Amino acid sequence: MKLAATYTLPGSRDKVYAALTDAGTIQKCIDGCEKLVQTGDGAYDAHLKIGVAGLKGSYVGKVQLRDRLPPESYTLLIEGKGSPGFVKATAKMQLVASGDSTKLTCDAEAQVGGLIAAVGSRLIEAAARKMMDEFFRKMAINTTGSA
Amino acid sequence: MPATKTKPYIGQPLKRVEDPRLIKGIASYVDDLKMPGMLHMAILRSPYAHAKITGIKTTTAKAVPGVVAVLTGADVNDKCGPVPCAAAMPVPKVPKHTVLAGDRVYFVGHPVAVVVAADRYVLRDALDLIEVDYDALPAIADPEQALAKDAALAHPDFGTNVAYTWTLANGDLDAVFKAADRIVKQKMVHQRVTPMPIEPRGCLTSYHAGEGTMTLWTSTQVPHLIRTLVPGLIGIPENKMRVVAPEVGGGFGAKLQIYAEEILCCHLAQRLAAPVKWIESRRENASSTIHGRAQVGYYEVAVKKDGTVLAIKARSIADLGAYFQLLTPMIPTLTGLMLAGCYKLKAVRMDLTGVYTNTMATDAYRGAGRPEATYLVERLMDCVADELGLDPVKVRLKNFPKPSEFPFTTATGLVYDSGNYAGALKKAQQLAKWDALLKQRDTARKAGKIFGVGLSTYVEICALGPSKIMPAGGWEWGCVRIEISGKVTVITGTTPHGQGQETSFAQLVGDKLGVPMEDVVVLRGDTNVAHFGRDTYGSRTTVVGGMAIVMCIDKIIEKAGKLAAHLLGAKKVSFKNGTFVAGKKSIGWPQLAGEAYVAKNLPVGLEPGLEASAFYEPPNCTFPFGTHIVAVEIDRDTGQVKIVKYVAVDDCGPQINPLLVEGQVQGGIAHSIGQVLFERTVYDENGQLLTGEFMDYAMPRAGDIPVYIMGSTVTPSTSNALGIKGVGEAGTIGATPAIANAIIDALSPFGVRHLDLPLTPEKVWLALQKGGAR
Amino acid sequence: MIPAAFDYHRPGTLAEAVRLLNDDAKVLAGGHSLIPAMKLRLAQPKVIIDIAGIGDLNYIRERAGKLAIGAMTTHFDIESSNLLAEQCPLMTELAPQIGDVQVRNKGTIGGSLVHADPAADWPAAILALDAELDVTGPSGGRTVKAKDFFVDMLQSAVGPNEILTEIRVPATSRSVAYVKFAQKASGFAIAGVAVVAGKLTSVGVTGVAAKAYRAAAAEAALRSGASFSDAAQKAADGIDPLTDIHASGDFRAHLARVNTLRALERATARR
Amino acid sequence: MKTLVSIRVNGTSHSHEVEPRLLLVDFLRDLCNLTGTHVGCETSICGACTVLVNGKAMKSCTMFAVQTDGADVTTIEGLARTGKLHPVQEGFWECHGLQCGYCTPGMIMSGVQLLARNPKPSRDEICHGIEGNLCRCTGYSHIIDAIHYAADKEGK
Repeated sequence: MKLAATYTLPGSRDKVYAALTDAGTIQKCIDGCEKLVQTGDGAYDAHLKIGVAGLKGSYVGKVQLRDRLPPESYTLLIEGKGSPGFVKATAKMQLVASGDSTKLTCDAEAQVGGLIAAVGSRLIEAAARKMMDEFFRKMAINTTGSA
Repeated sequence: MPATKTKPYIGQPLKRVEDPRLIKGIASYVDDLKMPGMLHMAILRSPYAHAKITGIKTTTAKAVPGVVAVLTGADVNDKCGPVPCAAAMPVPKVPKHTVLAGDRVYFVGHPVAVVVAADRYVLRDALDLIEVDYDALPAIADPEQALAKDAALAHPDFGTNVAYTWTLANGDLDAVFKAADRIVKQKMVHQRVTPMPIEPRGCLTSYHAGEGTMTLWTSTQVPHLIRTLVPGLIGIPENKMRVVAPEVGGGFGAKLQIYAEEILCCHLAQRLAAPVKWIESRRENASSTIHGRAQVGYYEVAVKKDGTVLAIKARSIADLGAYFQLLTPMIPTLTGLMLAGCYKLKAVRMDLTGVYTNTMATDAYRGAGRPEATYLVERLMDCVADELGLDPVKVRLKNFPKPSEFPFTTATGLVYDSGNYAGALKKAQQLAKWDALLKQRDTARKAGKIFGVGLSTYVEICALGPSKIMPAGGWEWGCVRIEISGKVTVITGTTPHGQGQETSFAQLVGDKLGVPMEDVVVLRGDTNVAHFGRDTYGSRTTVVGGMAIVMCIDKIIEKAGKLAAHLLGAKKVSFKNGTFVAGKKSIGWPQLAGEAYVAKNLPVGLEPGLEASAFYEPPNCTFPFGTHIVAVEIDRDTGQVKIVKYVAVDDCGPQINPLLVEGQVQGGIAHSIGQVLFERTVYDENGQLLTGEFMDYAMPRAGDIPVYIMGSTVTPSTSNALGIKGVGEAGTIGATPAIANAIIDALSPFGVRHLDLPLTPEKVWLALQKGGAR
Repeated sequence: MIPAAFDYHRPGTLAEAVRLLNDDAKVLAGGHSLIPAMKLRLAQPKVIIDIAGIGDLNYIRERAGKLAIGAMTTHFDIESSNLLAEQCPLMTELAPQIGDVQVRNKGTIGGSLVHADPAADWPAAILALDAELDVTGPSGGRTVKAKDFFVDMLQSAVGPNEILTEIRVPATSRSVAYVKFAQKASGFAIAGVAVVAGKLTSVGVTGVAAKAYRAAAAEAALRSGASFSDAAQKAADGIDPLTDIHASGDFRAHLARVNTLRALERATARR
Repeated sequence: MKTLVSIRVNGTSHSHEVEPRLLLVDFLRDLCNLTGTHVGCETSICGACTVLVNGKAMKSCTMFAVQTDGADVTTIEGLARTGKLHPVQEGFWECHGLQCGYCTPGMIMSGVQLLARNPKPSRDEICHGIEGNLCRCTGYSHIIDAIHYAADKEGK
């Protein structure tokens, strides 16, 4: 499953980049991120309770930031597994300054397995898109605050 | 004395003997069985198509109150298994099919750990508490892509996804192709489908430590094959193993198997000293019970301008899955065997490549390789007619062997026993009111409707089969006993599970022995009762099982004749309608049985008792055939197909019970309707199974079924004394190409010559769009 | 398939039910959306509030020119309601197209609506009819308009501590229709279109997008005098259609257009 | 936390302390020992688990036993209680409406429901009436015949 989207976040490229790669901010912006613990340079262990509406699953996973070229680009790797299955996603982020804001292009490729793949195929893409939109909506609120 | 019967049973559409218990809900399927102290088993399965297992933590699961055991591959794989494959095929590298995964998983649904508990609800909770760490590996799910140079490897150790190559070549193909006026080519995909019996699999095992005996009740078509193969896999002598197939809720080949769970369940009963039951969930059934079809083929036919078909060349790729089940690598070779269809060809060639993918194994699903053959041949016949501008009916008629040419040796080397293909075709045309149907098509098209007519003329191979062509014996065993009371007990080594042989065998025995059917009981499915057997698959039961019973009856009548002659004081007796007659004196079964068992007045040298058993070795397979004609109308805007006419004429020789024959054919057609219109097993590019529940795997419902016009012709087989041929798979074999051909005919005005199954509304709609429909 | 354990309550009154609700609790109506999710363990509520014991949630009655339907009314009760057949025939046309007999005998309109499955049938009609939905929570009741009810995929306007109690639909003429293209395996809608034809024709579409919607562009076209077929062409305008193994987004959008035209034609033929 | 559930099944009262998550089908099969009701798909699609709850056909795999506390449930075993087959059962026997028999109890219960509401169904109405039941053996044609047979028989 491929997901591509462009978001405009208020604030300079440096500010946005910093927010996007800050563990505390990431945790705040992921709905249902119960725990995010740094385990190394750009590596985190995460506890997530995510899903759609009443259908939420608990996942334990890893978040990694790779190929970091501040403030231009980075790659976000997310791996999570839980009883409903597993999620593995790679997202390439490109940041371009655009006036007072920063235009961010996200090219993600996600693989979903197990029960959620088997019974949720119809909903997964829409759910993933929704989560992504929600993440950047919250991120925008954050970068506004820090601009 | 029971009333003498006057009317023969054979040939009558009698209602079934087995039905009362089923319609009252008092039959016993495996999940209905309970034993004191019984434990339940559940399997944790891989969510990954391909991954390395880096750790399994079972402590939390083990700590759940009520959990008896949590075991992994390391605990059991050296104690039982592996899962056997009986196909006699040279395959260079075969993965060892351990009952639980070792350090790797190779398909979604691969068993990883097993939990045992007394309570099913507790068991399910514990399953969630096993923690497995996986490192995902690249997976391959598409058989054609599996052959690409840079493809991910299903089994990286093998260095290739190719499991084997196999070639069948007869006749001088190159010369025939050179001499042809035209070569008609078509690629076809036979999509992967899931058998989906409504009863999932399940088993119950009990080990008697004192006797050292193991009993396995399992929802299977093949208790005898299991008893042959499983004892060695669990360390029990063959003669201390009993396998029982209780009531079985549908098989369709999915239960012509020996599965890891059956082996594991036996092992656990012994290990835990308690009866253990396992019942498969539907999701497990979708992911970890065999799938069917899954071939991709590039086909070529060499033809003359007049429609004479000279030769067929096939290059096929068969998707075998990650492991071999009982017959996995052999099934696609059956496609090769039937490549000549019902036509006189000069040459055939099939180059088959079996490939491994990170998917569940494919194996024998209703028809097992033959529906693929009939589909490709019958689609090709339509392609030939299309390219040459000929009538598809005439093309077929031109290439049939005549009835006088039977036994007919095909280009693939099979010897067809008997046939009158043109006869069945003509009868189907009459029933379909062929000319009027074509006129209806013209009228409909003029009115702007999308309407098509199609047919298939099929032949199939049944009554498998002579032992020389079977992996482990193709004979069948039977036993008939006249009890001391005169009642008749029949034991068959076949294992019918819905086909109705408790009835048809009683009809056969009733007629042959001249006893009322009500006095006949047919036993099946228990290896302690039916000591030998090769079970039920390949439309073999009535033919080979029935012939074994006929042999028993002949033996009993011969013996009883001697006793009757002795008792009547005659030199010779004649036998008719259950009575032995010498002059004016006669004697019937109850008296004879009494004398035979009381044994005070037997002729010198005659053994007491009235029982006979027999092994029947079929000299050849049988080759039933027929013609199906279908008309469809397609909704222009939605691509929805509606079957508006369905005519089936099947020739399975003389019919013992026409009602049961009709049921088999209709059931088979329904599987075809599913396969043509919507059924498909979908793995995504990462090997995730997307059709894991009935919510996503579409099967026909009542509203999808047309009103059938059914007919038959009767061309007796020359392979057996009854002349019968078998009918369990005929519907599925004949129907798929007929329905597909009708749809392609409907789409032909839009430039469509072929579409791969299933012909879903979206696919049909897209084809219409491409063809310029508004 | 066995659900995870939960505590069970069967309150006798609405107030008690509301009091029992919290983030870990789920309301059980007919159970035909919730129980499958629980059996798959996609939903693992710790508490189940069975509202079948609340006596006054199962009714269909005429009130103030509208038809009031209790949230616990089953699909079958709606299907077989003479009152609805006469006064709001879209409801009785749609109901028998839901699931199957057994599902309709147990499943409720309220449960289906709150679950807000993007492929459920009722949302199309509820939107097309501009229904009003009464919701009760700890701070009392409120009325939600249909257009505000479907918030997102699987998410309705009913909060975690609220209960849907009543659905009110207007009386309409006979010029209504529901045309559905069903997912073959599950029977859910791939494209279900409900039309209430009149001076201001309304079109509700379900199954196509992440949530059911009013085909605003098509409705606007009709208002400005476009032909049915031209208006129907706009039935999926501005919509991001779902894609799955059963239908691509393009096909879903196409079917939305086809079924809009069919529903418009069928509805107006009944004038 | 267990709850006392009392259900009248085929005229006999069955009371058991059960977990609220116990499915009705498991109550019937495991606690009442009525194994004629089958489990086929577990997701409310196949209808093998169909029983009548207060006269209405429902899928017992998608109900908790607690939901039917106090209800009257009829299973396949309860149809021929007097020893005489129900006309729908008779129809299935006469018309070869079953093969493996696994879907049959559910299918029969749906047939009973259908005829209770519509004594003279057309072919289309029969198909609509059993659309919640899957059969993989018969291809449905004989099942449709069986329900027609029962309708004719009941009509007489």
